[in-house]
Amino acid sequence: MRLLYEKSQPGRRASTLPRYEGLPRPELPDELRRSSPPRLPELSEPELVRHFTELTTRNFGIDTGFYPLGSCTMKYNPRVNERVVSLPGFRDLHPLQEEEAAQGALELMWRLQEILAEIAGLPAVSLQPAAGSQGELTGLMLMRAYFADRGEERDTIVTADTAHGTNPASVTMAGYRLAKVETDARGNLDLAHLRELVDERTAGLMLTNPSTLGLFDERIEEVARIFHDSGALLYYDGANLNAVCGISRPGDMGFDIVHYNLHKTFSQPHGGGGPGGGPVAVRERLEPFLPVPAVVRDGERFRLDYDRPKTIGKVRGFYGPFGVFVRSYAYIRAFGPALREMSETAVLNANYLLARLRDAYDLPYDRLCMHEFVLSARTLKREHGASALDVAKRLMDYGFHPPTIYFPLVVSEALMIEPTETEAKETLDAFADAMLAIAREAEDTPELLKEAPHGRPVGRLDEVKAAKRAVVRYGFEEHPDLAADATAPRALEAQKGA
Amino acid sequence: MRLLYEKSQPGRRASTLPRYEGLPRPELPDELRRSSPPRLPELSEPELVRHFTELTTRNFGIDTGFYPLGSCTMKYNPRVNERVVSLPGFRDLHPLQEEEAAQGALELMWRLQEILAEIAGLPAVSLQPAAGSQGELTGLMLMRAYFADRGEERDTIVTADTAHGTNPASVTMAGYRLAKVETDARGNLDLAHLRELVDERTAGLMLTNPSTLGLFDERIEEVARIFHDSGALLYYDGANLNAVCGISRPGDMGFDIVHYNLHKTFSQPHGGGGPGGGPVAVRERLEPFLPVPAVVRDGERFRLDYDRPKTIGKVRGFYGPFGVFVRSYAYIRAFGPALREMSETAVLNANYLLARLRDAYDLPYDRLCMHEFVLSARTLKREHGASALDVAKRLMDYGFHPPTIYFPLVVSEALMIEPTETEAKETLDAFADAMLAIAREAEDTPELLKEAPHGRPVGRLDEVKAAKRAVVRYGFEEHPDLAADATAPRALEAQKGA
Amino acid sequence: MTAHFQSGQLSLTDDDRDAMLETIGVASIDELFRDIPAAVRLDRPLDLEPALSEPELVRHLEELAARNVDTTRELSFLGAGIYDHYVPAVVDVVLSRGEFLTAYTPYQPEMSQGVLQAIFEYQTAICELTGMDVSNASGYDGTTVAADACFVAKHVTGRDKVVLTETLAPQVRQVVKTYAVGFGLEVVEVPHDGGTTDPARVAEAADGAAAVLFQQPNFFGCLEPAPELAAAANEAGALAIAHVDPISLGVLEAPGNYGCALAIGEGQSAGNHQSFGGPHYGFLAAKDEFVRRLPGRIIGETTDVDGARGFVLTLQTREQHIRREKATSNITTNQTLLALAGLAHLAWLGPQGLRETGETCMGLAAYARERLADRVLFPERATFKEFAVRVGRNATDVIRDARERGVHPGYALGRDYPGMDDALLVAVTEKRTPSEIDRLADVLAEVDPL
Amino acid sequence: MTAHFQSGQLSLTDDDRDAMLETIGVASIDELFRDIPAAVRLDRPLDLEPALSEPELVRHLEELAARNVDTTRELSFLGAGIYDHYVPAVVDVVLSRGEFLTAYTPYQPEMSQGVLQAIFEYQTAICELTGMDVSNASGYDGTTVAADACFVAKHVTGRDKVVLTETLAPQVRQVVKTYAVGFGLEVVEVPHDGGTTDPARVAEAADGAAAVLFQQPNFFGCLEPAPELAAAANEAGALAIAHVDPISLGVLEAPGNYGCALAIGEGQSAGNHQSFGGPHYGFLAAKDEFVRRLPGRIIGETTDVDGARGFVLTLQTREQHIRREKATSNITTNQTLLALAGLAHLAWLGPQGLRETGETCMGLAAYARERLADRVLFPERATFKEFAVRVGRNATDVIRDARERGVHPGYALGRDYPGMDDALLVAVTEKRTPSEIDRLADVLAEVDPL
Ligand SMILES: Cc1ncc(COP(=O)(O)O)c(C=O)c1O
Ligand SMILES: Cc1ncc(COP(=O)(O)O)c(C=O)c1O
Repeated sequence: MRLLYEKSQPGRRASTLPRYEGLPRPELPDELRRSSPPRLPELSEPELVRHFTELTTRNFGIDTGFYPLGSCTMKYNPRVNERVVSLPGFRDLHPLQEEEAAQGALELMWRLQEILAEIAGLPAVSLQPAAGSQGELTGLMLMRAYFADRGEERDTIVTADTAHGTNPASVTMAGYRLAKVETDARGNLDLAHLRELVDERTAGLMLTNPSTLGLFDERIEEVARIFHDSGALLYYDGANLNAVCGISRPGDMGFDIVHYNLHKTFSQPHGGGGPGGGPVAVRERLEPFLPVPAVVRDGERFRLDYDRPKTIGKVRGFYGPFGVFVRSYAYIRAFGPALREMSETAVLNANYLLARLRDAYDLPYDRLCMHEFVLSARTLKREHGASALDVAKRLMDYGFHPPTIYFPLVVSEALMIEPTETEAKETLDAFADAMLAIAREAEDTPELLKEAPHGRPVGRLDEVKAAKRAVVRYGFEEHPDLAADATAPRALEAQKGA
Repeated sequence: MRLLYEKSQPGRRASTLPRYEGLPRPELPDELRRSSPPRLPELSEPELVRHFTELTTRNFGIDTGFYPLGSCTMKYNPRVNERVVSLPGFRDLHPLQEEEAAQGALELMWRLQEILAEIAGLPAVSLQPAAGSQGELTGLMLMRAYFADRGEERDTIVTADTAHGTNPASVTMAGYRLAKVETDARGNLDLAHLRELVDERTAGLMLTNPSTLGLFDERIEEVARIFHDSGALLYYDGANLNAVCGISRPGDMGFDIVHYNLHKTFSQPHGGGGPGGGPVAVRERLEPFLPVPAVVRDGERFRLDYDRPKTIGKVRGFYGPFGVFVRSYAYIRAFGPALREMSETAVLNANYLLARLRDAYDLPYDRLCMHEFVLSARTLKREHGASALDVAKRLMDYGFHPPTIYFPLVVSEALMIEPTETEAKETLDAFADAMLAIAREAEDTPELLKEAPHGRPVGRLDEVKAAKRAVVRYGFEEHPDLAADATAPRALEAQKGA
Repeated sequence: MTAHFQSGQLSLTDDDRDAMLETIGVASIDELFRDIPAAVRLDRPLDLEPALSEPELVRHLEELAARNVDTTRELSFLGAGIYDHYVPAVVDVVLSRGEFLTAYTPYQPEMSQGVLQAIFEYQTAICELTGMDVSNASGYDGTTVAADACFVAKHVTGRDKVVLTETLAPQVRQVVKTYAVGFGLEVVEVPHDGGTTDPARVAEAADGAAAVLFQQPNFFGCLEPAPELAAAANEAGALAIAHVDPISLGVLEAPGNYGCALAIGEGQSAGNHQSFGGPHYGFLAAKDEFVRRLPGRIIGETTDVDGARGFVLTLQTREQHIRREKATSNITTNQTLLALAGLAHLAWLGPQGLRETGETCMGLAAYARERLADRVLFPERATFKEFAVRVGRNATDVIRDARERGVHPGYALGRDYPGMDDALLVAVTEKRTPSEIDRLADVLAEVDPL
Repeated sequence: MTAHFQSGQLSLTDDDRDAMLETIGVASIDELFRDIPAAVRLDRPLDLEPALSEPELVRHLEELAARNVDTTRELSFLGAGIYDHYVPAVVDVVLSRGEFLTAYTPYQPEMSQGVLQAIFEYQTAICELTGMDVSNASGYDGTTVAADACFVAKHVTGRDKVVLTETLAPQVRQVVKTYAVGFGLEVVEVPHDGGTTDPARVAEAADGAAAVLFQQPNFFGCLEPAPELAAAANEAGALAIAHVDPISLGVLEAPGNYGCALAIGEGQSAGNHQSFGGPHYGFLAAKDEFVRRLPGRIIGETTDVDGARGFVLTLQTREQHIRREKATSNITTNQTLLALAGLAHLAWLGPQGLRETGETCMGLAAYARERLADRVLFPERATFKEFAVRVGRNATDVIRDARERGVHPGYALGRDYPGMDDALLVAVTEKRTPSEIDRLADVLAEVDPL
């Protein structure tokens, strides 16, 4: 399919714009005036609409089919949320509108703060962070400010070897040192190792619970004790909160700071990469450090409170991704206390799939899972040369989006499967049937896997070439011809998903 | 793809609804109470959204690609019109709202009336008819009422042999007799024949001009004279108005009644079959007979006027398809007087395509065309057995929607091609290239045409079986298995399109 | 070259135009119009207001829209044929996808399986709702399907009279009368007795009639003795035709189960916004024996080369494009997209949701009847979601005064029924709440003390 | 079995649940949670308000929305970073199609060519606008990309100080300062002189700095001597980083053409509704040499088995999921959909439309400056679409009084700049009209006579 730029014709345009006669025409100083126009595409509106429509037909979303991308909680995104977020009172509201003329928006944010606090079991919430990873960074900044305020010097954060890549990356960005704790044979944190790692230099732990293995740490109380006893804090990576809403609260598990991924648990559509939302909740003693402004309630009135002298400051513009709040608020209000059933169903669906697949793939940790589980294709790989990557590509031919692969890193040839609560049993069965068929194909006709996918708009793509050539924008007349340098395409057997 | 009903599971549902405690529960008499529930499908909302999304991927619209379905004016439907029609002030307005609380809607309708009158060159407009064919019927009813009022007994309507099927069908529904005038060798009405047909029993003529051959009747003034001289009226089927907006007006051509197809000329999206809009405009002497209500202006105020004692009555509910008016009004306002350029471009595009295709297909009337033109595949058929139907099906493999075929009836193996003004030259060229390639294929590999399409969700479908078996609803447990009775599928070489 | 109009919708550049004219072999665009006689050409620009750019256009339409008081801005009990039911968000999927929105009638089935299958599903849903065997793909609205049904009846029975109950919506009767002239049908109306129709009167009128049309619930909101009306028609050899509200058919009996030959109705309640009266869809369903006389598109199942299921326009020998003057109707463009919105709404509801919606409407309306008990016009009659009340003076004045207090109390029946100037028709959908009904009662008490 | 919650979003029937539990081999759903220690279980229902059905939900959100005064309901000259530009309707196509809306990050390229190609096109558009060689797929917003850029500069230069001009938007500076703590960066601010920044002062401050960040047009709407500021940075060996408004870049020079290493900005002006401040997108583009230090997703072109073109996430060894603690950033979820809305808007405009939009903004703003000539705060400075005016008393009081007359006159600069309590920042987009500007002038004259 051609690029917009390749369809462009000089003199064509889609836009019509108001023009006013007789306006002053201020002169710009030469050196500030645009010297040559940006080569934006020139198409008519019908061509534009067809272009974008066709692009969408080359993309797969939850609305297209089953999307069990582990750790990403690809649940159905209710359509009604798109309707309410488009109300002009939300969509066309300027963030600097006077507070008395934005009471509805402020109330919505305040209510969302209250709801999130209840779900986490922690009293104070900031909605500001833009995504989970920014929530993490915010959480670490809070730790830093907290310890600075107490005059304590702590420089190390412990993360699990199963942690999502954002955890260590956030640690670095926050200026901390990283320590890594291992996972034991049951999939829990290795307590002995943990005790070795934690000392008075330890600022805190970052943990996902249930972990990225889809397993709840059975000794979470003990874990919390180890950190709290040494004066450190616990950070809860909320990416897996979908497993435990209304069942177990991070605050009750002992965590001091939590981030939520509104685009996972609370159904903000991920839009092919974003937007998301990563609010954080904290214990009382951390509240003074939260970003400004907070939304507070004075009687019947809601207002923005900037009066937090110990605040870490701002982590993004204004008050956070407001449109995301509207959707997530609407989502939660559609469940109310029955959020518990949402989580129960997610866990039921995952365990059902696990039960159907456990014999055909390797199961590194043989426990009931929570909302997701991790299989391994290591036997298929060893015996038939079919890797997790090949299984993933072959699933495309069956009409499914592949699960997350090669993550978490502790499992070789990992297939990380998260069905979510919104899928029907028929869909789970069809997926399980496909996975079983693929395991058989790996034995009988492994080339079917290795040459997959067969039915997508493109065949398997060469990621190595992409990185080597680094063609990251259209080059117009000088655009290189990549087809010319022909090699067998190499897709990376590396993390895809999560 | 399975039907909604085949995906249904007892106990599943998508809807959540308000329930109020403590309301009275009125008892229905037994014989009025539903005895067994309708077997509506039972799906969750995620399943519903996937179902409808998947259905759309099995459908082709203007947004998908080129759609040169002759007589249907498949132009780009501006997206902005979908935005404005969704404004609550239009979308959620009750038709019986008091007039003072519906001034915006009434003004819009009044303005549209004025605009349409100017375009037709006729003073009085009724927006009420729901589509072109209802506009025709309304027009014929107007004639009947007009003559009845004058005490004249006229019982015959003349239509052209090129007329759209709705014309004769409307004649019957209006209780008129039909007379058919032939087309001459240049594609104009045969004047000699016409003079024979027209007498004092003739109520009027129904004519499309340019005709369904895409040709403007060069002697339209003489045609009008023949009818007017005998006291009859002329009805203009506005389906082809896209050719002549701002260039030539039906009223100036001598027509007394005109219908517009808002879903053709004025860009109301056709929605896979409808909705449409078929307003009529008339000369002054016919105005008293128009449907009620009319929208009239009193100074700054707009109101509905029911005071038309000679009215034919109502032809549909309320005031017509209001949402269609919003879109068409918006469409016209985006052009203003430049509607003329719209028509000019439509005619340019058609003539360009004609020039590119005239050597490869038969051209029954060798003239410049207006907004569309009719080719014939009769040589392909005779020499290679490839029919217009086969050409149409093969075009699908090239990614185009076929043109209208087997219409108008005066051209055998007709291919009726209407590109519209919104298409780019590249698109026209790609289509012409495909048509030329298909003409060559018909010689070299005719089976490619006869077995087409090859790349659609289904192969060529058996229309004969469909009519014979008449399975027109899902039969649940008793649903027949049509695959069992296997015959070579027969698609009908009959009118498809227009 | 003259400067061309700037439009985002036209795709030709000046270079394109020049190249194309050259290929055609003409020197100018004007030349393309040489077949149009000079005398019928327009020799001036169209007298229309100047073109609006897209932002200006939106602004202009926003200003017009703002001068309407819609049901999101006013508490409204208006019904009388168009209702403020909740339209679920899944409907937006059907309405917004370009592949549906911008498609024409599915003449070429291989290009149009999506719309074709959806209509087949719609036809099934309508058959299930009405208890019929076959449904067309939609008619224009709830009025024109009534005229269509009369045309069917005329041909089936060979008779030339139709009977309408006076409780059939006034505009439905008006449209039937307009069409009847061309059909050569006499129209007879049967008055109501205390809000509903007396079967004996129908029996009398039905003699020699092609059809009897009645509405359930009727225009006053009252439940007709529908089975008896149908029986009266059938006894006279006339077709019984029920005009029904789709949203009522989870709680009210299906016309197919009480002797009707056809069931028709206005589809707006199911899946369509009010939109100042249109576009909506009319539905028309019938018993099997009438299938070849039905007007409009009908989708049928078939198979392709490989035996795979597919859907096509079928029984086309009924239709104008094949049968021309012998067709069962002149309809071609119908209301497909609105009907598919209806399908989406009905599928969202499911049998359970449809019943609950009906029960909630009935319950809320019953509550409103209680709150307005002193005013109820036909207190003997059972009703569904709508009922008539009497006010102490001209209803249009009461409406004016109530609207000043933010409540639109309903429809002034006097607009259609002489002698009912003091009557209001009050509609209560599942979107209304008990406290809104209380507000209606309060406002009515205020502006029209008994 | 206990009765299950009715949700249209959950797809399991009671029978499904039973069958699944049996397959799993447990007796109840509770048993699935046996690994959760009793002490950390919640032994009560969540204390949340009861579930709302879809109609109730819509109603509730409509009520909240109605308590906001948005720019369709009030004539507004608010800007200060978020602007009421026209968002064309084509953007709705990008935003409403489920295949884009409900997709995750395109990890599996064969499933995601649509989004991948679109981002590639977006990256190209951003490069063209800014005069840069490479753009990422978006950052969170216009503030966080500034912090990102500082992180790049720190690593590239090995220096640990960044210079911000005081005319850089206050919240951008705040966010940089928040991040700087973790980055180990010192932040130095350069005050303005009469509305713009003196290059000499920048030269001084830039000594030993990793980067100099300035904004063009700056927060006061004034045009900075951007080439000179960049030169001052470059001379000191610091990276020049311009924070620019995409909608200005049809008329204002591209940062890549006056010596900047990176160009960043808030994308909202191009393609995003105001949405009370988010979600929007931040863009970040750079010269080639910095490509392997950039944060965030980057899409690259490649080929498939058959040599056909395709697009993939590339240069992933920069990223957290591959490099973990050594990554250039922790970002994963970004703002793709908003960026694609930006692409749609920019493609709709084209080079011509972008220039015209810029000219119209400039022309209207110039007209507003004329109308408010007596009040203009930095009359010497050239401006683009925004400018500061002085009022006779506290600006927040003036805003209150003007709003009572239906006009929001702009942003109270005193909220961020001490000593500017009597200053208003007035933004004029192409959606404003000359007569609206007249109205602003009239209302200001009324509530704040000079
Ligand atoms: C376990 C885990 N932690 C953190 C994140 C980061 O969240 P976000 O993508 O919202 O930045 C993700 C997902 O991407 C995740 O799966
Ligand atoms: C020439 C002609 N006349 C009449 C009609 C009927 O118009 P409508 O489909 O709006 O009823 C059509 C199109 O269908 C047509 O092409």
